[in-house]
Amino acid sequence: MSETLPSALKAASLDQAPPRRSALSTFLVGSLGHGGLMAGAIVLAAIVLIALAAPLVAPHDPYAQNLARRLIPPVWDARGTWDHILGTDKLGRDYLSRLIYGARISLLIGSVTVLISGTIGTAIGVCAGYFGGRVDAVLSYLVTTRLALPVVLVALASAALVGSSLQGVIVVLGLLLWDRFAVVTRAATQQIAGSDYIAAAKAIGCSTPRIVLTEILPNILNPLIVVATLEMAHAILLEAALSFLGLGVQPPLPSWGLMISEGKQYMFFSPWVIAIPAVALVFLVLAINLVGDGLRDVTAPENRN
Amino acid sequence: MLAFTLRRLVVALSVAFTVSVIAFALLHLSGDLAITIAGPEASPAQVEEVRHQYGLDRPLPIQYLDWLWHAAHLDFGNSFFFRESVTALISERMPVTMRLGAIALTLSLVVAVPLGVLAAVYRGTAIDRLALSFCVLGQAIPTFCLGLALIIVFAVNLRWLPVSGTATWQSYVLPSVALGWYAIPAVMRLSRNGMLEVLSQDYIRTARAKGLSPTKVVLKHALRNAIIPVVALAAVQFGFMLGGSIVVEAVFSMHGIGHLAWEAISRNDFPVVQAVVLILAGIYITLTFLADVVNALLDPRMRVA
Amino acid sequence: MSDIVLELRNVTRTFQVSQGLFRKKATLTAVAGVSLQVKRGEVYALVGESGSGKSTLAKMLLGLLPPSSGEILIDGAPIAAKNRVAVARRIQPIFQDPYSSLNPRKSIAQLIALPLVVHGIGSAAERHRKVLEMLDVVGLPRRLLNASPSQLSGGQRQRVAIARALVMRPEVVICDEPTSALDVSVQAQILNLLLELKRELGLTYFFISHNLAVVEHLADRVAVMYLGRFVEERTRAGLFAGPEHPYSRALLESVLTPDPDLGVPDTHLGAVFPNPLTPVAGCPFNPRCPGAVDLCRAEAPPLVRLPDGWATCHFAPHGAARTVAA
Amino acid sequence: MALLEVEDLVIDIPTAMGTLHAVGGVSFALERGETLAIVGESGSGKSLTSLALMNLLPKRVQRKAAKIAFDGQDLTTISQAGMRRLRGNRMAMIFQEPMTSLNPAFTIGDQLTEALLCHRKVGMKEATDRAVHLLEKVGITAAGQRLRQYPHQLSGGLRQRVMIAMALMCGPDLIIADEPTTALDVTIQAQILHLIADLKKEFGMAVILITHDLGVVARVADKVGVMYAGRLVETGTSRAVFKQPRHPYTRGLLDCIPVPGRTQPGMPLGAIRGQVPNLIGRLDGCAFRNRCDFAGPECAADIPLVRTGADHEVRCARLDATEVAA
Amino acid sequence: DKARDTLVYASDTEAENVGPYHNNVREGVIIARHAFDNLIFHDLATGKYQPQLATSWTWVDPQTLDLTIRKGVTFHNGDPLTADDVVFTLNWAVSPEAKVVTKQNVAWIKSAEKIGDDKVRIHLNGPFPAAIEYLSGPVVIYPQKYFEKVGLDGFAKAPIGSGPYKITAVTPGKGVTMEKNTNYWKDSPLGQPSIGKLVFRIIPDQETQLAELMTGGVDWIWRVQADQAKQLEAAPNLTVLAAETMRVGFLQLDAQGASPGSEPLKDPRVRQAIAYAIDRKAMLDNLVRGGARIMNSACFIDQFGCTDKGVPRYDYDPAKAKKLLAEAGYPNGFSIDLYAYREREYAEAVIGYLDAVGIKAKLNFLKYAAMRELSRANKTPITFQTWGSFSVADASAFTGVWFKGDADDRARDQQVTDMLKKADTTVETEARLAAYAEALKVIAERAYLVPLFSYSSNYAFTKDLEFSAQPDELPRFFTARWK
Ligand SMILES: Nc1ncnc2c1ncn2[C@@H]1O[C@H](COP(=O)(O)OP(=O)(O)OP(=O)(O)O)[C@@H](O)[C@H]1O
Ligand SMILES: Nc1ncnc2c1ncn2[C@@H]1O[C@H](COP(=O)(O)OP(=O)(O)OP(=O)(O)O)[C@@H](O)[C@H]1O
Ligand SMILES: [Mg+2]
Ligand SMILES: [Mg+2]
Repeated sequence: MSETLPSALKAASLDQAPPRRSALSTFLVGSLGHGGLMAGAIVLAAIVLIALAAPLVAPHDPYAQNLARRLIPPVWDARGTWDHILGTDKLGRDYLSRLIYGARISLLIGSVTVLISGTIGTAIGVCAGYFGGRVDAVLSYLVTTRLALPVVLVALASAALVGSSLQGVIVVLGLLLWDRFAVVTRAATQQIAGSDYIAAAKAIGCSTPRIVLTEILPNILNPLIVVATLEMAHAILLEAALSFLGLGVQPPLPSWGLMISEGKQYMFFSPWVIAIPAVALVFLVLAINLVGDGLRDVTAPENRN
Repeated sequence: MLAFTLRRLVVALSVAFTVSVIAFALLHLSGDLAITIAGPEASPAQVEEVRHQYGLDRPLPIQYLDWLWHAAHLDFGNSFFFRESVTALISERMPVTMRLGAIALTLSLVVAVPLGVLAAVYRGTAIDRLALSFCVLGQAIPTFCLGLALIIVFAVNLRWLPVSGTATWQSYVLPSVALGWYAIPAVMRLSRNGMLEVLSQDYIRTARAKGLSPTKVVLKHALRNAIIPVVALAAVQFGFMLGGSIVVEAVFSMHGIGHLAWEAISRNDFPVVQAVVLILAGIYITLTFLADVVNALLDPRMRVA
Repeated sequence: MSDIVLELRNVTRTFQVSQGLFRKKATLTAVAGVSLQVKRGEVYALVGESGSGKSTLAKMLLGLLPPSSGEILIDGAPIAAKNRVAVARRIQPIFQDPYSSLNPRKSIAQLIALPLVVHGIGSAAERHRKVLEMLDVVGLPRRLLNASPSQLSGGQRQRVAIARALVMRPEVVICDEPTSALDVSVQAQILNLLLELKRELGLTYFFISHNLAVVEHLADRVAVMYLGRFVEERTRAGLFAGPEHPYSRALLESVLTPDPDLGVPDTHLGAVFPNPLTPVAGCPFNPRCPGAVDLCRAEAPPLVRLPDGWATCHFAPHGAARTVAA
Repeated sequence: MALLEVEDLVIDIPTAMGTLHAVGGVSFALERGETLAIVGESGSGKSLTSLALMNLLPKRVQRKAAKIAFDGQDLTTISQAGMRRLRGNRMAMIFQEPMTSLNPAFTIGDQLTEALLCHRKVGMKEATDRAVHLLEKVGITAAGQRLRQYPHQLSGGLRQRVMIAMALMCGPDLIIADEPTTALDVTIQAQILHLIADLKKEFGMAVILITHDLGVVARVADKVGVMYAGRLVETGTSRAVFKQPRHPYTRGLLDCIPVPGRTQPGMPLGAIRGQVPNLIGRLDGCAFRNRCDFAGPECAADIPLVRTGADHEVRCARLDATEVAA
Repeated sequence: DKARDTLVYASDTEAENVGPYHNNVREGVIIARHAFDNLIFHDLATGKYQPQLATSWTWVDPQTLDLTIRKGVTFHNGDPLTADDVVFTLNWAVSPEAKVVTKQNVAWIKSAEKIGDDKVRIHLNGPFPAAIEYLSGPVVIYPQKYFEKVGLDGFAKAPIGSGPYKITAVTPGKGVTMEKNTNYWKDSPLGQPSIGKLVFRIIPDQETQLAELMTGGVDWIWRVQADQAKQLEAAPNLTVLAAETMRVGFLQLDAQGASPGSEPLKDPRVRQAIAYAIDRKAMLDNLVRGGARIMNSACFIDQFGCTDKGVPRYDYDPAKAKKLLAEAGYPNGFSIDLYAYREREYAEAVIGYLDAVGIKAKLNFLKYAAMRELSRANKTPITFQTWGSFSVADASAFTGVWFKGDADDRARDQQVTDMLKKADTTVETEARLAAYAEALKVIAERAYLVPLFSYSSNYAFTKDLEFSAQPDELPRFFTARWK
């Protein structure tokens, strides 16, 4: 049945004698003990490394086409060759190389989008949470408005307006995906703004920017990082959806979403064309989500001693 | 309660107003409307005539109010592409999307809520881990990949269900699964977390101390409180689903408003896009408003707020 | 310079409590017309039940909340005229909950040094020296310098909070229930420390508590607060020898000393609970007062002066004889 | 035969860093109509002990006992269903947090009648009548209307009364009250304690009162158990324990609290140095020895409870020394 | 579906308007052929023109054509089809307010008049020998009374014709339903329709079409990708048919440099370089296949007047392309936008080839209508176009659209326009051929567009269906029947 934690526990469990493990080492121990987090982190790290070292690890030029050698199946197929381990696409481009370069694009989209949306969302959330009152009402209404707009549709429409391109997709997604940041940081900030150490900082004479930057921000970092990872996955998936619908990244850039979209026509007879980027995408998103979930578990207050 | 409702109503209306401004801007950012309406071969004089005829030479605020007035009467002008009333186009496609969304939502609630409750009640056991893994995996699979996979397996290979279209109820099964899938993790997590939180509350301990059976504790005392956020989320999810149905409708060639909007975007048919954005936002706003009210009804504490 | 460091003149603080957009906002009077004077070097204690406005008053003294009306003076100068930074150098707080009053992301050294940093006092080395000094003063081992608050016990944390409050050498320390979250054994340590520091540094305490036993041990003067008002202000000895206000009396009776020969006292108080949103006519205490009569329900009680303070009650037993009516 | 007999109750909690021995070998017996108070600092295992009696411990917390017998029934082997029949029926519990211990989604009436409807074959009407009756008993006026109210519409003191009424619904033989007054103001605390004492007399129930307030214990308990680090270090009649405390910890505690009239205002209070030990890992000997002035090498061994009087047992290896000091 | 006597055919594009004069997509042409009648019938088997609605026709002079209209034909709503309807249709189609989408189809007509009970005279704007071909293709006859009653918008929703099938439902975005016209006039050269119901379903996705075909959701699809077509042949319940079509794929270059970023294209050397850069043979062999051919001229090689003799060829030569680029002042290439609307992989292959010579092309993949609009608004530097000439087997149906100064002419080369005008109006066959050859040569020299190849169309349909494909990319379901 449920775990009913005696309310005194929170205080009691804190009230133990030093020396104890530092926050960092508890975090590390927690992380190492968290299977999902570790698995996710390893896969993610691998993908990031491969993406960074793309020119070194990619066996071919991802853009070099050779129509005479199109649609070669991967090496595990009887007709496959070791020259093209994952086969070639419809234009005879090496699929493995495209996949490797595609990782760069997905990660780029994920990280830059999160950077933009995170900045916007955090600014909004912290202001709303800290100042409360009217500011909060206005900013909450902003968030509601944003939530009322259907993301895919607005992203598609904006992409159509600004012209679909890598930069366009990043900017559009960055300007759209800040809502969760705002909601989470707002809640976290509200909680912190009411705590005595903020009152203490004010009583000491700290300026508002100082309070926000040194007292509040570090303390909402955990949820922020968690949201950032999850939103990164979200952004990558959305880009894939936009590319799938034809208004995302444009060819010949090897974005995974685009590769899936292009591979769609071969899904009945050469299913690997679509399966390979789809699996890669699922893996990446899965890894990021695992890391995000894991971080949430590890940094959640009930798990911190 | 009345005051609460009215306050929420004001927020809803102001959000709707903002969305309408955005939708209006969308159309006017898409290019010179007079030229678009007059057609590419029109002479400058003809363009001017169209401009005058459609009132496009008036100041923007006036145009906006005029448009808003018509939009409020569900008159969204004519489609650039079909040269037909947008309202007619949309009302013809709306039932498909609504049906799709409703089935998908029901599906995801039916799966996710019990799963979340079970996971919470059996926290830390295999059931919980299974449910959570299912969640993480679910989130990582892009809707369109899932849709395609469903087509290959259930429509093409097994031939159980139709590939596309909206002819029979069977046509809705696969799309609803693909669409509902997306919401399952969110709903499940929320019911699980809500349930966990409620189960750790003191009043659950009180209920158990009264000698109530575990089922009664969970179903009466816990669920009633845990379900409240799920109600709100269900409404939000329905809004998101209507927005997310673009992808699903595209994959399954269903002629709903998502598909209409997508095609309209690729044809630069912005009156349609605008209307769909506005309608989806309107539905979202209405639903969240209703959810707030229902929440308030469910939670006696909120009635005095 | 007079010996009155802190003075409140008819200070009122109200909150607008929203009850819905179209319903009128209700006015909650958290502090109603409070006047007081704190002398340099004394311990001025404030007792009262939960929600009576003690913390609100403390926040106003700290400059964290502006009063709705009335004046707060430090050394005779209104604090509105000074800015928060200037106030901060002279008045410092110690909060109730040592778990939430320390930023968990900072080290002990950073926490204690923060006031110095904010006010730009000293070089880094000097600040470090001061921090070490403060650790000694509050009796914390130096090895905790780089520890984080989560590694400390409640008592240790409260010491850190005290060190932080005192590092700027303020004149007045506002203690808002500094020991109520602590176990008795730790409470004793902290109370001893506070008394010791007061002696050594010549501090003035504004000490808030709901524990009359603690107040008796610490205070020079005691004010009793009920529903935002002061109902009695006396010297310690006077109050504990003979409380004039029935609420003070009930408070005093409710102190449960560990004496197995005594039973649980019956305070004869009513069970009606005060709601600051719906003020009662007459004496605010009348719904619970065992001796309330019609007069109490009709008229606000007068301020009754006593040799060692004052009380507000129609029937202050000693006051009646020696009153200089308000 | 005693109503409740507990022998060698052990509660272990597996944690990431090792097993936490929260309660180590607690034994006591309770007669009908008797009040046992268990007192100890935060984290000493009081709440877990009480939850263990009701078999309401969180799942991963492990309970072991040589014997837990309630009115002749062995609770260590009883089935879940059998335990449920006892809970709320013959043994009831009052929790510490009146604010959160009531379900906000249901009316007072619903929550009050629930236990009765569950355990007895009674109709709604009958249950409601009893609820009204009990609400009036605990001093709530207009009880009939209160039944339709939701918890958030009541103040803390009222809610705690509702909690008490709820525990009384089935006329239990034993009531376990875990810090029933800690969250309340002192005047209300006195009222509630008074109420419990009255009700106990009226219904002839046995009460286990858990608290950290020595004052409360001294005033209401027949028997006292002092807990430290998961063990009972001293038990006996309230008179024996408070008049002749023998364990250094009990003495330390008693010295810590300021008592109006007894402690000298402004003078240092007695204090227990050091901190509570970490309960994770093996604990040998006296857990208090690192804070004890009398500690000697013999304290590192396992120490039995030593009977020092008719109704007085102490777990100390240096009784000789403490006697001299007394 | 044979059981329900309903042929469901699917295609990916939707006509913005079912009215034959108001769309220029192939799907619209197909519907027009089924629901409307032409005046003259072009028998592809014999290459001869035969009477259809016109029982006979005579050239009065090179600019005047007299026709006798058949009696006894009725529109689907029962109204008789008369000479008045013919006169009305033609005069309306040339009027500016009709806003006919492909002007070329009717631009040769000056006016029509009724010169007898069943006699109609068409006045031409100038000599136009291809007139008969147009009358047997895009020019269909509308019912005057009905059209005047419902207007253009009403007609789009419920069009009425006289053809072998009547349109019963038009659902924008979804498709069109047609039913057999049981009263179809007896002697029609089209023959009598056999299948009871035709359902045109718009399925934008090739794969969905394919899946639907495999699972029996639709009976007939076309434009199946060469790769898939090969695989589909193995399916037991399907027939796959490959045939060359009149459709020609080409790159249209904004030689005027009017679009953003199209400055380099003003230089003919750059345009030639683009032509040299593309390996058309490789594309043909690997991507297109199925009997398609490389095109060197700006028309379909089998059209009357179309020839590649004496026309310069741009065989794959990346080195030369680079050299030309360098000469034009772009040794490092340049970046440019490329627009396309179908066969994305062809466009991508082109981009790959351009990339190899240093031209960084960015693909913009749009719906046809959107792309056409952008192109007509001078916003597309390079467009990957295809043109099926409305199945008109005359070179004018190609060159006339792209080079005669109309909306789709992005070269705007007056000299070329004049040469084509001359060719279009030359009556004498040899002279006409020579005129076209000369114009085509100039077009190719200046490389206004880069012809790539003709298309092959792969049809795939259920084995139950007896269907034969024609090279003009115009499926005729009225001749199809169930086995
Ligand atoms: N920001 C605020 N907005 C609205 N009401 C407030 C606010 N702060 C305090 N109050 C109200 O003012 C009254 C006094 O609160 P205050 O915190 O000063 O009481 P207190 O005496 O410190 O109580 P406690 O002993 O529980 O700390 C309470 O009724 C409280 O609800
Ligand atoms: N669910 C749990 N998980 C881990 N440790 C626990 C749990 N419950 C209790 N503990 C630990 O067991 C010990 C005893 O806890 P308990 O709640 O019984 O103390 P208490 O005496 O009731 O304290 P308080 O006076 O604060 O209520 C504490 O050290 C606490 O940290
Ligand atoms: Mg307070
Ligand atoms: Mg406890």
